[in-house]
Amino acid sequence: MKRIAHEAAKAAASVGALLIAAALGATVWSTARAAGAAAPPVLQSETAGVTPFAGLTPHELTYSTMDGLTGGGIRIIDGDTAKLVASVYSSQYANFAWAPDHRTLYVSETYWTLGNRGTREDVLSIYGGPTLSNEGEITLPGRLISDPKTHTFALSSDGRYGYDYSFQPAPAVTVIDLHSRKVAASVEIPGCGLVFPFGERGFASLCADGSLAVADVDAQGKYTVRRTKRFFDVMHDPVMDESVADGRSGLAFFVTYDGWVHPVQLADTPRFEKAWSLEQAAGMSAATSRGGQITWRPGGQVPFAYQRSRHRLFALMHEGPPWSFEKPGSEIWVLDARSHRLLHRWDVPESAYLVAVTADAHPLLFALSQSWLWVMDPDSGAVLRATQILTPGLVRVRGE
Amino acid sequence: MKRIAHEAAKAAASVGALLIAAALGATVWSTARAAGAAAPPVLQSETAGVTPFAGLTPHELTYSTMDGLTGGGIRIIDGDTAKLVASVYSSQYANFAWAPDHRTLYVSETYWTLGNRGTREDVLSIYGGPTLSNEGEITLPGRLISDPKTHTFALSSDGRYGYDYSFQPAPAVTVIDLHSRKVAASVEIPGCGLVFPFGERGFASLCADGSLAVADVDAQGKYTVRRTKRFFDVMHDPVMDESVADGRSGLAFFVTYDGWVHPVQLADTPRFEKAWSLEQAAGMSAATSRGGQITWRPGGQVPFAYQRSRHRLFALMHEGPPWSFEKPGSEIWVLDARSHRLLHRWDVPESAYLVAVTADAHPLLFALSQSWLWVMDPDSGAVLRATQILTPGLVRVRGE
Amino acid sequence: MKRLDVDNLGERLTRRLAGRLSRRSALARLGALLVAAPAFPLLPVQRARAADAAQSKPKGTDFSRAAQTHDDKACNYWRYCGIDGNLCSCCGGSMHSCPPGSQPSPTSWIGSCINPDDDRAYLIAYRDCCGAKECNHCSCLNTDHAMPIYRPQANNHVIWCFGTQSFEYHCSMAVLVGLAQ
Amino acid sequence: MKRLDVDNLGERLTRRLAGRLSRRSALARLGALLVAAPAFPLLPVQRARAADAAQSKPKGTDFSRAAQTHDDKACNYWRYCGIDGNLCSCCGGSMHSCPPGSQPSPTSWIGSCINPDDDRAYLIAYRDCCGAKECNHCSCLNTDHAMPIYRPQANNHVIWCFGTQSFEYHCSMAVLVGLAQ
Repeated sequence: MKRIAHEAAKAAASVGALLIAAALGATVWSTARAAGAAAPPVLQSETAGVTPFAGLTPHELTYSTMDGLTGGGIRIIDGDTAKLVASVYSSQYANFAWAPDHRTLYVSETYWTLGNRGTREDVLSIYGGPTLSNEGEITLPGRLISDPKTHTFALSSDGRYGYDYSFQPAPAVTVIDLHSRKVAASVEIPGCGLVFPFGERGFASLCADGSLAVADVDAQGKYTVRRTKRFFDVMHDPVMDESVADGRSGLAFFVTYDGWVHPVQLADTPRFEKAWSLEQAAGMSAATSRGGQITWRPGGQVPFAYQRSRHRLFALMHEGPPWSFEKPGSEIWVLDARSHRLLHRWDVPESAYLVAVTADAHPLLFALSQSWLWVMDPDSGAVLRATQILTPGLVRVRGE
Repeated sequence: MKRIAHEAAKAAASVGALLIAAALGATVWSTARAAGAAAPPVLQSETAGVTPFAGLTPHELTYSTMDGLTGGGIRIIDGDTAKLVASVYSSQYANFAWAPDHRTLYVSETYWTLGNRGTREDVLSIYGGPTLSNEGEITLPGRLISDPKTHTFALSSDGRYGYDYSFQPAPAVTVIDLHSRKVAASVEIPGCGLVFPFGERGFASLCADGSLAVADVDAQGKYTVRRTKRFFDVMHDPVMDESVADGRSGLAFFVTYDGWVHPVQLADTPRFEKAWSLEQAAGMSAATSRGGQITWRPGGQVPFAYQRSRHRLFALMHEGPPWSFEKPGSEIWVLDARSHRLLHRWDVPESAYLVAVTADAHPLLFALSQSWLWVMDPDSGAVLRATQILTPGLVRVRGE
Repeated sequence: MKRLDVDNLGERLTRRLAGRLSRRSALARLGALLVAAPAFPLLPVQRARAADAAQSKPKGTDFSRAAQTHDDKACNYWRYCGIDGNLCSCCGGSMHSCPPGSQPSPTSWIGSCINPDDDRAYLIAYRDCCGAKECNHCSCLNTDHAMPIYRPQANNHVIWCFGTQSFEYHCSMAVLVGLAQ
Repeated sequence: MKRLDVDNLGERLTRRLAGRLSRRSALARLGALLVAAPAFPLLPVQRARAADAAQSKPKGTDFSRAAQTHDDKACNYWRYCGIDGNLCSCCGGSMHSCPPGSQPSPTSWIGSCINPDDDRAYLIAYRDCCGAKECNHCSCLNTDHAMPIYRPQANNHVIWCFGTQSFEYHCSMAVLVGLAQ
């Protein structure tokens, strides 16, 4: 009787679920019948509402689902319980960022009036309020539509401006005034792409010739774009789109396919520091793209995370040949970004495509594979908990 | 060295794929180097185009993907090769039907201008031409949005009219003139739902009191709706939404949760034939919804298929208690719909949620699980071939 | 069988919850104040469905014999006898609270389930939370007394997002309405 | 290294295919007549990308050493050295023909791959078919000489559906453009 077996399995599963629920302090509903007592009281009727959202907590991770089949969507998972906390709708190929209040979520996204056709609408959607509900949209002049890229959308560190990278296919950065909810400027960045905000209103972009474009604005709101020197060799060892930048301090780490870290202090006149090698930091020879060398290399979808307070750079690393910069990491390397030393090499349970670290005093490390989120201790490498996820696109944690 | 092992696995997989490709007559590209001959000629440049679509063939299956995460879409698979032939975009919660020319596909679907919000638009989208491309939309006054249900959309057998069930939440049937591409009428069917076309312009609907609503139209295009007698007990043993109806002959088989088949000849005055039991046809006692009886019962998502030429009814059957009418089938029962006899009981490799049978002289039987399509011989039960699919919603084959 | 007095349902639903309900309920009350209070019953179809649910006394189903009252994140929790979809309890909400980012629909279908702790049958409103993409956690398909779609008042395949800003299905709640008998 | 004369590419692409190509090519030619002929190269960015591809001589990559020339439904088919996405050959199309229900984009990025049969490097246009939902068959991620997105002419993460009715990505073709050297 398959049915009986099935029921038994279900019962066993529910016992397991109960134990987990109890362990995590989840509310357990029970109208336990007192032995030998009077009939239990009739359960009372309930009203339906929405669980309040008090803002992203320091240990919560926000991720967007990968495009294509799942068609977008943004989810918040509590790193302390590995449970889903909230979900926000988005189009596919969306990007998103939290305001400094940790309560307002901006989503850069694109719709067509008839799904895949009709009139195109590029918008910056605003979610917030007590239940993280939609609070309207700001119409954008255009957007890049691509696989997920962290640096296609960012806010100024004070949360006053949004910067959205557009490619139509002419490259530009749309500057959005989030107070007035209006597009403030559309800044052309010919030959460049992506956006890394710095200071109050400035931003930089990476350029196809190996330089940076630096945009600054005058008192009238007019942007001027200048190019820096070339600081990397784009044809032989380009810096990755998914480099890391700390918007607060303006410190960026542009990391190349071969694992060279270019620290750049973003400013009107950027300060380029000497590049150092992830592999040399581990006592190995530097990686090269020549001769098919198999060595440890950075790779994945979001392969780097930076913890400002302790100057630590986390990198997803794999053993592979040149041009393997999208292979997921079998290890997370923990590096001191000041001393250029490798501190730890942590194994991940399953090759990871994305990595993130929280910014608080008791940080959590997140490693994301195609279908699992692993919550880890950044200091011991221990896997604290895990949950199944939809294929992730981008990740954001609360900045402090 | 994991990399090497991975490459070896890939190579082995490609050899397998090659054998399959060759067996199926797929084009094999090769510029085989003649031993000891001159240098091979330089490969010539190519143009890009679209593979023509000459119409749905008798052995092709069209299925929509289940809603929610995959977000809709319609796919055509060739039953003779188990390969994907074509894909058509759709919204989630769409229904679709082929015109009698087997070349024009109508998709009943709903969009919002901003994905999940904005202005709602209910449309009948038209796909056709030499490459199955979009040929425009007819705006509808409303639609039911629900999990997939076969009988929410159908064409008249001559392909002149489309019938779309609407629930807003008042129930109505929208009649669409497909020649003029205009909505011809919106017919209210209070207390009833779904649509089963018959004759030139008539349709029937199932009603919540156990009767049928029959709609007929006068020369001025005005519809009149009448109720028949109650022919089933809706509270204790309702007929399933996913009963089968042959639009050409107007013969419907309304099947109840307990497996009672009510044959009805749809017409202005429907002819109700005596109900027979699937379980009695197999020599068992009739199923009942009382007392928690465990017996063979019909169930699944699209649990029935009818082959008009041989009067055969195919039913997905499982062993289960009352109210298990959505459990998938572990067997396909093949029944003679005239003699009410069970002809065969075929095992399926994996419990099946949907079943379909082609209408040609050498029919194929399709069984669909959550992630597999099994192509079977309806006369021997043999599994001929299989392919992985996205979770299926609805299925349609070519009517003959 | 005594037919339910559906006209009292609205009043019962607007009553304050009893004090013994948990902290989570307090949150839910707060949530209810933040969105429009659930207008229930609003539609004629909802009266019909409550009557349906009370009529079909859910004695002795396969589900009810295996149901438990401890874990609202498992498909066999007693209230879920007729639920089809993702449990909001697994999506950041509860049995009567939508996860942040979604909204409760004022419409729903109504089933009745037996609580094994007191052997009473209760009316349960299966109310969808709408607006966010499908949650995809704790997907359950229980069909006790679920009716076909041509009897929508007791059907769990309709996307019950009428009256909200969005028809995007996220998850399903199982809100306790009252005694069925 | 000789730089490619990109101005001749358009002419080359409009030339008839050599007679020895297969029956499938005949279908593709028909398909090409039915849709607008692929206007190539149209954009300044495309000239730049062809120049890029010719410059980055694809010698001795891990991919090229393991590539084969028999099976265009496998990720290690020689032309796919820089493809990211679903192979149109597995979706009802071919390496240069979109499946029915989708349209070829007139824009693309260009890579160069070595054909192991003649050891020559060819320019390959990775052209997306757009309009239908993602095909989800034969998903490949090969990154030989793929550049970051700030160098879009050689980037496979951009959805290359500019110039078609729809930006919905369905699958990717690997159209042979000509010799890279």
